[in-house]
Amino acid sequence: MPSDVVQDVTWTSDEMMAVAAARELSDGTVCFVGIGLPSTAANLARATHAPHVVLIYESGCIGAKPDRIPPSIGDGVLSVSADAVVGVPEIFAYWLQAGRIDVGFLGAAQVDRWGNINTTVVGNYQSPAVRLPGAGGAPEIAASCDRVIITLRHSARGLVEKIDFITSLGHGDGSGVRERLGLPGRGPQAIITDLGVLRYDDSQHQFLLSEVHPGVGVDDVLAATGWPLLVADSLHETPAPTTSELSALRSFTGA
Amino acid sequence: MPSDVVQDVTWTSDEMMAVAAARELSDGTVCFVGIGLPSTAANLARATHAPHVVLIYESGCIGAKPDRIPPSIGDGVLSVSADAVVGVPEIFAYWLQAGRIDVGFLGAAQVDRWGNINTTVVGNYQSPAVRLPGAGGAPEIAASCDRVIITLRHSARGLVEKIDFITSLGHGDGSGVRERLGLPGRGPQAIITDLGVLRYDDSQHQFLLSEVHPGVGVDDVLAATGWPLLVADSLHETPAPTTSELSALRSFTGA
Amino acid sequence: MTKFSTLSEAIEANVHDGDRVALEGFTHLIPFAAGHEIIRQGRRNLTLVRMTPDIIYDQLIGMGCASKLIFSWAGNPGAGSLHRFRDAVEREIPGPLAIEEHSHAGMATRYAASASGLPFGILRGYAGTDLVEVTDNVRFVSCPFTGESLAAVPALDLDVGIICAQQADRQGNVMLWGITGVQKETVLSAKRSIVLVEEIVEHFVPHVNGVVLPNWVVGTVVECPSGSFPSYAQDYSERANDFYAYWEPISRDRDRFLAWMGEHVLMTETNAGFLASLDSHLVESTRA
Amino acid sequence: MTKFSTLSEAIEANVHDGDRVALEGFTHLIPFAAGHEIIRQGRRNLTLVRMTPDIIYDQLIGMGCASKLIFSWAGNPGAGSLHRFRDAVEREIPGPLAIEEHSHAGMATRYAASASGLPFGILRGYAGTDLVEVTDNVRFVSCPFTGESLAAVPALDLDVGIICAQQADRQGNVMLWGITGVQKETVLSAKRSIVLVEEIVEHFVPHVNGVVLPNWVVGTVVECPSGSFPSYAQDYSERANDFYAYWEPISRDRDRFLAWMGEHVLMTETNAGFLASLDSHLVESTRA
Repeated sequence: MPSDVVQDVTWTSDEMMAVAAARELSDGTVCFVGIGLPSTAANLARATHAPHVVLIYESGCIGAKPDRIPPSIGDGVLSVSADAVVGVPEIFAYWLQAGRIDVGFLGAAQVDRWGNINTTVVGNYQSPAVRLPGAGGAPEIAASCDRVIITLRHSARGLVEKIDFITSLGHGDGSGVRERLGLPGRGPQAIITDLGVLRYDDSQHQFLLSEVHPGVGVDDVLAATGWPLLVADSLHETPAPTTSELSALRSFTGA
Repeated sequence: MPSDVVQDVTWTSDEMMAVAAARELSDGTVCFVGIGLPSTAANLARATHAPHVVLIYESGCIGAKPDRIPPSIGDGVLSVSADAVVGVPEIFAYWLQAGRIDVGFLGAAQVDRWGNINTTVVGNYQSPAVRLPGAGGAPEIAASCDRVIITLRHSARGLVEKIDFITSLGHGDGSGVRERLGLPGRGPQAIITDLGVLRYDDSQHQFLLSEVHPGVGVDDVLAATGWPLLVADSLHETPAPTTSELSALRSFTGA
Repeated sequence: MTKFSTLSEAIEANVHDGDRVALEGFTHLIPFAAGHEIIRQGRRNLTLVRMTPDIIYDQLIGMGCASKLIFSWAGNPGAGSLHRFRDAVEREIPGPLAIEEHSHAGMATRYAASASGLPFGILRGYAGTDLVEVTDNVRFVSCPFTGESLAAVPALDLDVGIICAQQADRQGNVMLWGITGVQKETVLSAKRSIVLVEEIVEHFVPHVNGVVLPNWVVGTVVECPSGSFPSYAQDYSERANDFYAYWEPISRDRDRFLAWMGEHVLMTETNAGFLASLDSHLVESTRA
Repeated sequence: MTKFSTLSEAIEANVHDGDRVALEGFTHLIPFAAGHEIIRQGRRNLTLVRMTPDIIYDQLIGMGCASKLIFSWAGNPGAGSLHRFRDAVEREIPGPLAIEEHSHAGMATRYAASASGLPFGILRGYAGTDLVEVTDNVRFVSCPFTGESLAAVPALDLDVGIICAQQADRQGNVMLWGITGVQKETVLSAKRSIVLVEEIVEHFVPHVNGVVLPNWVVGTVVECPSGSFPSYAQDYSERANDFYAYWEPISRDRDRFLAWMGEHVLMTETNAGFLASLDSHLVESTRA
């Protein structure tokens, strides 16, 4: 896909993560976007290889075309540039729940090998060690988008053996819980971190290490993962960011 | 109420009916309006004694201020003059069902002494003698508006002992069915015809003849009613249309 | 993504015998031209869906296209009965017509449920009416919090949803405004959709009360000026109120109806041809 | 019919100790000034409701106004945690805060149910999540047609709904546009409502994506320019993004928080006073 790879340009691991996330979106993909890395990645895709990617923000903006990365999901640049602005009840009912969205990006404080996500609490729910923001749109994004891409920085505190609270269901315990519950979407398909990319393997029923970013060793990834991470047969190195990807990304972020 | 009554002006019984219906609306009343006589009556009220009556059309027009009687409930003059235009699902859910409407006007092919309405069939449902248009918005207007005013021309075919089909529930058989069903509105309170006005009597649990229009005898009304109509103690003659009522009405209808 | 095509191609490709089809429109933006084309192409056994079936449904029923009607109010607004509909229900002419009827609130709830991808919707409605007795598609559920009984109606999933709108742009996005009824829900409830537009524009000028349907939920767009005649498209045309009165005696007499349909629909090939076949007084002065 | 009043009169008359109150706004049009006035008037034991409680809810919680929070996402968007909220949940400072949490879709469904006068709403949601375990207000119902299990959530009936809007007219009608979130539902779900507007105009110029609330569903209108600062009112102001970052260290330290609230909220009497008390770089360049 990227043709103008130049290895002598330096980039940060966060930039690599954003570029890897952007590459998941093919042109025309309809994408439910949260703020932060997902918004950056989706806008990067739109600025590079996927000019017709459709960005949907939970604030009700459909087909937003921001000329800068919005600092919030309700930024004025989103509503002004959108094809349509609808109320929040409608965006969740007519657009997300009805199964019209191809890709949902979700962040995570904790994620497990089945892509179940915790953004609610660290520790016990009733007396938490750390109270996190909570669910937001994530439970239904995880249920109803055709596929989900999870992004977070790689650490054994984030990619854990067992999450403290299931805010958003991934693949449960890998035994087909999505099918039993009749969830419309296929669930998390990729976990993109600053070290590599994990992909869900339907036969092994868990996420496998599928790509390592340039300069990252497989052992680095395994050490930063809180469960015994399996490595895919197809493991390969992520192509480095291209100059056009980096310049587009940096034009957004002001870096 | 009417002060400038002049008996030497002639008017039709349909005009008397429209005027009587208009007088049911006090200023500021929020009114769900169907096409035909209800629309005429509500606009007449707005043009005379109730300038702030709020007209809501099931097409989604809230606060419509038409300068002529619209020939349909979805006329362009309604949307252009409205305070707000909303979708049809919203007008029924957020506005009617939520109990925000004071008065609903309903027509009827058949009505009984309890104000139950048939607009579906004459005869048997499966093989009808006359197939009528059906329910439209009426069942929920009858359930949810604070009060309902029924308008129809007076005949023993229309005001019947037993209606062939309950399209919209009035007071059932007078035994408190509205309360048992938990309906939010008080149900039909007046039946306005070209001969007089019937009002629902809570102690006698049925409609009583309450007003006769000028020139109409009580016997005329009883003969044109398909059930043994009781006469209210307070029976009186409807004040004749005033010149201002008639001129406003005729300016709408082009008569 | 939106396809652009002619009206005849759009109907040919999307509307099949036996389909469940809605040509929606709440007085405004009623897709008459699409109904005429369905008649020309001789579709049969359609389940027709509409809150307010009016003249175009009278025509479809009278011409034998439909075997079932799902609706809440069937009439010629302001003018009288739909005589072809009545002949079908009262006397099985030209054949039996199964009916499933609801209230407007129930139909709107059904469209909204389908647009939301839910199997059913709830409303406070139907209670104490005989409508409940004549269909299996009104049931009651209890609120799991208060115990209150509420009506439940199934989602109104469509094979084909057909609407009119004022404009499409060259990317196939659609915009409509004015009274928007259940037009959005009709497209979102349908497997396949056809939108007849007054014109195709380079770029939209955003419009008060405008509803935009993005091209990735729109099936086929047909440029078809006055495709809603005798209904109207706000800012493009006025409603041809005379036509509704004119229709009453035609509809009343089946032979006259068949002759009229032959002359004005079957013998014409396009909406422009249909409009040209009418007495000019019916058409003139309806363009805004 | 709408009353017009000052902000302090509106809060005094409408917000009582123990009420269930929503100050809604989805990034856009957040009624900060109303929250400040509630703090000034020392309300206690409020049940605060909001999809996205942010800085103003952090302030209300930190100042001890709330005993319960019903919400779906509590954070300082783009900047970090709500530390006063966290201190209340993690350490009962300044007192215990009961929480009831949902997903956005669930909260939106609850608002829509209440605006619709229904006791509950349904959605395809919550399935397989632990949210179901920690509240009694998510239950499941079976579709009476298909048997599918769907989540049910109760209507979010409010004592008081508070929003910002761009304009009211002299008749007390309200108009807002841009991102409209659940603003309409907040007013329609509430027994009493307060709308803070940027200005009162003679007549509305109808606006693309405009939502109009007629005066007969609006409680009290307060003219309060920049009442949404540091949030924004489209076409009147820009979001003060710096303020959200500026808040993070203030919120983190309870003493610093209390000093800031004293200086900028308790010691000021109006929203204009509040704005004037801030460093000018936080306020300037936010007027559009």
